[in-house]
Amino acid sequence: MKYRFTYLVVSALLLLATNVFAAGTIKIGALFAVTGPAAFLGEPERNSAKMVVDEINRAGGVKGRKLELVVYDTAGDATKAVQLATKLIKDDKVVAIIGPSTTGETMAVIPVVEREHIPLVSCSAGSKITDPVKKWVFKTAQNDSLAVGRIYEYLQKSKQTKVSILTVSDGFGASGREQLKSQAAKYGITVVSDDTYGPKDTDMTAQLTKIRGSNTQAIICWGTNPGPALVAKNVRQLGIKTPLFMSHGVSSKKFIELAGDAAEGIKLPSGKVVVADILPGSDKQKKSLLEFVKDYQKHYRAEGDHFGGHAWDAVMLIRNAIARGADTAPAIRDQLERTRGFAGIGGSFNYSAQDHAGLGKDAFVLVEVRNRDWMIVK
Amino acid sequence: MLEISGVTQIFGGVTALDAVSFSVSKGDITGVIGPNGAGKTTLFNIITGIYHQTAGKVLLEGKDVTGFPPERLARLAMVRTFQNIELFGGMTVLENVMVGMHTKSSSGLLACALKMPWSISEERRIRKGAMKWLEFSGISDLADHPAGGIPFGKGRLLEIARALAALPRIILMDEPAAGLNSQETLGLAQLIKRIRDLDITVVLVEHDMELVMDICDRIVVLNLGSKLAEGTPREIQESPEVIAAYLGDDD
Amino acid sequence: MKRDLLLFIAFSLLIMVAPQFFEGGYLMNVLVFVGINTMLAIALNLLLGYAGQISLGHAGFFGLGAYLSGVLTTTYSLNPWVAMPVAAITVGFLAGLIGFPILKLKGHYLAMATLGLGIIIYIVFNETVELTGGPSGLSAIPNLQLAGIIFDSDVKNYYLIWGMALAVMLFSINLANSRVGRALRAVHDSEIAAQVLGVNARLLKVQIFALSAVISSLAGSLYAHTMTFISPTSFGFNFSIELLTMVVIGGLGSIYGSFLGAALLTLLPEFLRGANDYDIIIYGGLLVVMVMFMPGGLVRGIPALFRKVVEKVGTGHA
Amino acid sequence: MQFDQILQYTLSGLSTGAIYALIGIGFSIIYNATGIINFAQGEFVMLGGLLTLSCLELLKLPLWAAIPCAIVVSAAVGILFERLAIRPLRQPTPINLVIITIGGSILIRGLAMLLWGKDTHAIPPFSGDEPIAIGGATILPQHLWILAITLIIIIINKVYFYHTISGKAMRACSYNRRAAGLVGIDVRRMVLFSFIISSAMGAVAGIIVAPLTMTAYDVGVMLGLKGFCAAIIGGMSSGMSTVIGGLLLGVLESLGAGLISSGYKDAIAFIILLLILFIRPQGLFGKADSERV
Repeated sequence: MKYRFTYLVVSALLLLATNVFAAGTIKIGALFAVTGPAAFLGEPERNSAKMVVDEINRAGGVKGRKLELVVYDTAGDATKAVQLATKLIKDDKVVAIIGPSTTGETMAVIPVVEREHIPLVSCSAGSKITDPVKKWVFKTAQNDSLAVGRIYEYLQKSKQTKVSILTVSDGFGASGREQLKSQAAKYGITVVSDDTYGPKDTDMTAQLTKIRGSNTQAIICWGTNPGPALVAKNVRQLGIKTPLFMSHGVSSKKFIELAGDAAEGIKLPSGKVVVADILPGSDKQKKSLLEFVKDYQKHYRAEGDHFGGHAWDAVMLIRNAIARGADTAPAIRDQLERTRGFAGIGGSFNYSAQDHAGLGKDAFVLVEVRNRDWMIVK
Repeated sequence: MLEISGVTQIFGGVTALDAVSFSVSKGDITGVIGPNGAGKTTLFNIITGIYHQTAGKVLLEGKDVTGFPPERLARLAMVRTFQNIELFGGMTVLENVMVGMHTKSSSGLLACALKMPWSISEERRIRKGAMKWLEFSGISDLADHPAGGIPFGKGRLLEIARALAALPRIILMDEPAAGLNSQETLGLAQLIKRIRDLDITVVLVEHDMELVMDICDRIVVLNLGSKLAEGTPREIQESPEVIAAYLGDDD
Repeated sequence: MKRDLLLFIAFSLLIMVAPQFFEGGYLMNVLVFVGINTMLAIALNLLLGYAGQISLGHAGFFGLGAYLSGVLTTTYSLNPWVAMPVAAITVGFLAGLIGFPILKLKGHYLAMATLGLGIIIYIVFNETVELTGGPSGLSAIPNLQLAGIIFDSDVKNYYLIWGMALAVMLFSINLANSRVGRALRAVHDSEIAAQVLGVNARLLKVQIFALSAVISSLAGSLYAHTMTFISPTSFGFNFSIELLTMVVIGGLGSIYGSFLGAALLTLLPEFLRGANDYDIIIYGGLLVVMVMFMPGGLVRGIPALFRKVVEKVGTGHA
Repeated sequence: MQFDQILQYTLSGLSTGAIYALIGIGFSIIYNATGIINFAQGEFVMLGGLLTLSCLELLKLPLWAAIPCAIVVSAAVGILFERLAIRPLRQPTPINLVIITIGGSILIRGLAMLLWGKDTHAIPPFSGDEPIAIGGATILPQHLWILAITLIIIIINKVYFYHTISGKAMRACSYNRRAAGLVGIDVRRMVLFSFIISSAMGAVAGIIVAPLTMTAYDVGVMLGLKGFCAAIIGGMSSGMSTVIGGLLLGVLESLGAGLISSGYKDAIAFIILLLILFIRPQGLFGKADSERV
């Protein structure tokens, strides 16, 4: 007990200390699922956010003021996310919040920021976060609908009309499944079979056997590692020749590493970060992308992925808002809404009063795995 | 009062009780004796609804109660005590006896939790009644002690007080003197007689022959699952079969 | 009896004035969750600590309450005050129904069966997408309203939830010290002796199982209306384990222990904020250490420890 | 419905079921020797896979050496677990045992997360990954490995329990611990043995399945629970009934996912668990036993 008391005193002192130093700095909060089932999102996001804030401060801050990033781990839990959002607002007195990592957590946090009038730049993908538009809520992750659109567009072009979908039963998969089903008609596509698998499942041959028995022309799997890698392996095992599509949820080297040879030939919509080096020089994002990849490699000796990119974008968007003269929560919100043509990692952002997602279809490219690397599908 | 007819119990091929029949008359103290493994405790477990016999019937006050669960038998005013006393160790001595009044009270879960007026007055009545039985057994000074920490001999008395609180018409005691010293056994004998004076029928399984011969009105002798003899203490002491099978055995 | 009442009044006063010290701060928000978790821990404790029956599926009942309230008030636009009892009664009824077969099981088997039940409920939340919104969750659940006050801030919710939690506490304290509570504890200590005294152990266990589910469901409803957003992840196996930890750490069979356990486990992450990745280890370690060295929980272990220290100091001086 | 689809469901189910069976037998061995349901059983499955990975990548051992190494280390963790958590327990009531094994499993999982991180890791298959066609269905060489190794383990088990002194002693403990103690069997030693055997078996299950399913610090939870379901169906036997229970569970899951609904696949296992516990708590093939009800 005495121990805890000492701990309390020490942490209270530390808190005081940081407050003293914080004079003149601008505090930004961040909520990421650094542990738990969504750690594959939260970890690169935290890393990227910290990295870019360090870079900004090293370059002298924004308008002479340093940024301070307060990061909390939500473990992917909506309850914790709400508590921590409150903590950021009430105790840390941040002027804006980045994150959370998953759509579920973001939806849970929205009522808090709307009530407390703090701008939130979410790093999660669910379309319903900004549809309908909420005054204080923005997002950097590309909408699922854009990713689905990329795949369907390609299928339409190659005159394929029957698809089977296999989605993971978590927030990411559910949102993808909804979009896959609702957008199909628009592209003249019918969903001939609709299956799910659990995030911890280890064998999807049952679902795939069922799909093999249908007259499908393409299989679309919507999930995040490791499930899709298993699906790829199972598809290979079952000798299924139908083209396999995945979501942007697996557009990282990790997926190729896990699926091995089974990844060859798989196509998926991806943020441009994985193909930054082979983008045409005319691409507006190329500069940001290369810079991000280089920095990430330098800081963490790992490949930066587009999840980290969402956090990078979020910090940069807020930084730019501050650079345009905003240093209070309402001002930052107003300036965010005026963002035009910011070429970030996720795409080119154009926010407006009617659009807090800010990205167009060009945010995604369709890539294919060839020789254990990504190729752009023309 | 209690009638056992043709009770047979077979455990996986082994016959523990073989067509045992006898009856207990109202107001008597009846002893069931027999060497180890005679099936005395099994018989008790059948009578009180803990085991279900393979064959045979149990009649309580003329009513067929074969296969009734223990809680139903308690409502028919039959209670028992156990060989290795089964106290509610996490509760106080008084609370133990208060549980004994379960069948004599009726407040339901909600009434209790919401402290309805009738449940408050009932609670008062339970407490008073329980105290009375503690005094009857001579352990009222321990009322607020945790039951888990009292000496074994007192535990016996507590178990009896708890059973009496249910206001039984018949009480079955499984080796009430086991583990008691001679002083405590004497006290127990007095207590059992006082119980009979309350017009409660007593059936007991016991190894202490002195005690059995002293207090019992009738005795039933079991051996290897069958009834060997039945009669007054004097008759039993003189029965040649019993002497051969049991008393000769220096137990 | 008198002492119990005084203790409760003192505790209630403490709870009611507490907000004066950290008005508006983030701690208020955490304390709201301490209130909800206290209700849940008490619910589980009635079953585990008093009746001696384990459940590893209580997050399921908590979730059922939350989802029933959530769905009834959003899709069917029912008044939250109506939805809450409807949810509680439904959950109680379901628990009663499943209680009969499930409580026939003992010890480890009961643990596994309730665990399975919890997981099945969780899967249903995930899969009935049309009704529950599936893994993406259910949003826009209305706040509770009373006499023109909308319970939408931490301070208001604090009073609302602690009002309920204190009511549940008083209810449980009364119950524990009553005819039914004694019968329960009797079943825990010696089921056979209790039965012989006329306690219908099976029925009693089912009743408590249902009551425990009802309280969990109420906590779930309050959670839904406070958070205004729910998703299945909050009601998974892990949360069932967390509840179990609260009850064990606080002390089995002690209502205030449940409060202590809930408070400690809800506040602990705040102290461990710096040790992000390590908290799972601290968590598991705490469970192991408590069972090994303080099987009676904090509520008994701390006084015992205190006595020991006093004795040591005493003999040291002599 | 085509025949080759059913065949494929069944074959997939059998290989998953073999893993459930191995884990289930691990549960049963400890349960029979000690009366404990070891909730940490699944963690040994995780340890098996991840330790093999470390032996391969860090120690650069060849596969044939990495596997026994991983099994030995897992068994050592099993010993530690028994020594540090189970044996010193002062009040070994069922509830305390449930809680302490749950606590232990969280602890082991947490330590694994620190050691190996949160990523999923792939392990190479034992012998290639060219699909093999059987009728209209296809399986991988690894599936054959799984079935063969499961079979071998079951045979070793049988030999151990029926033809060695310590195996017989362990069986004696499972019938009656007190009596076994009275005839001079060191019961505590047997308890320790049971932990060693079942943790090693869990590790084997984890190792042979990892090339198919990949592995991560948290794979043990679900696999452990499924293994328990298998053991329950088999009536907590440490022999053939649990194997059949596991295979049955695997096939039913696979058929359920293919024919009924893939979303409710996991629910199927637990509904079977509840039904068995409600209707036949002695297991599908067992004789009545008053212990469970």
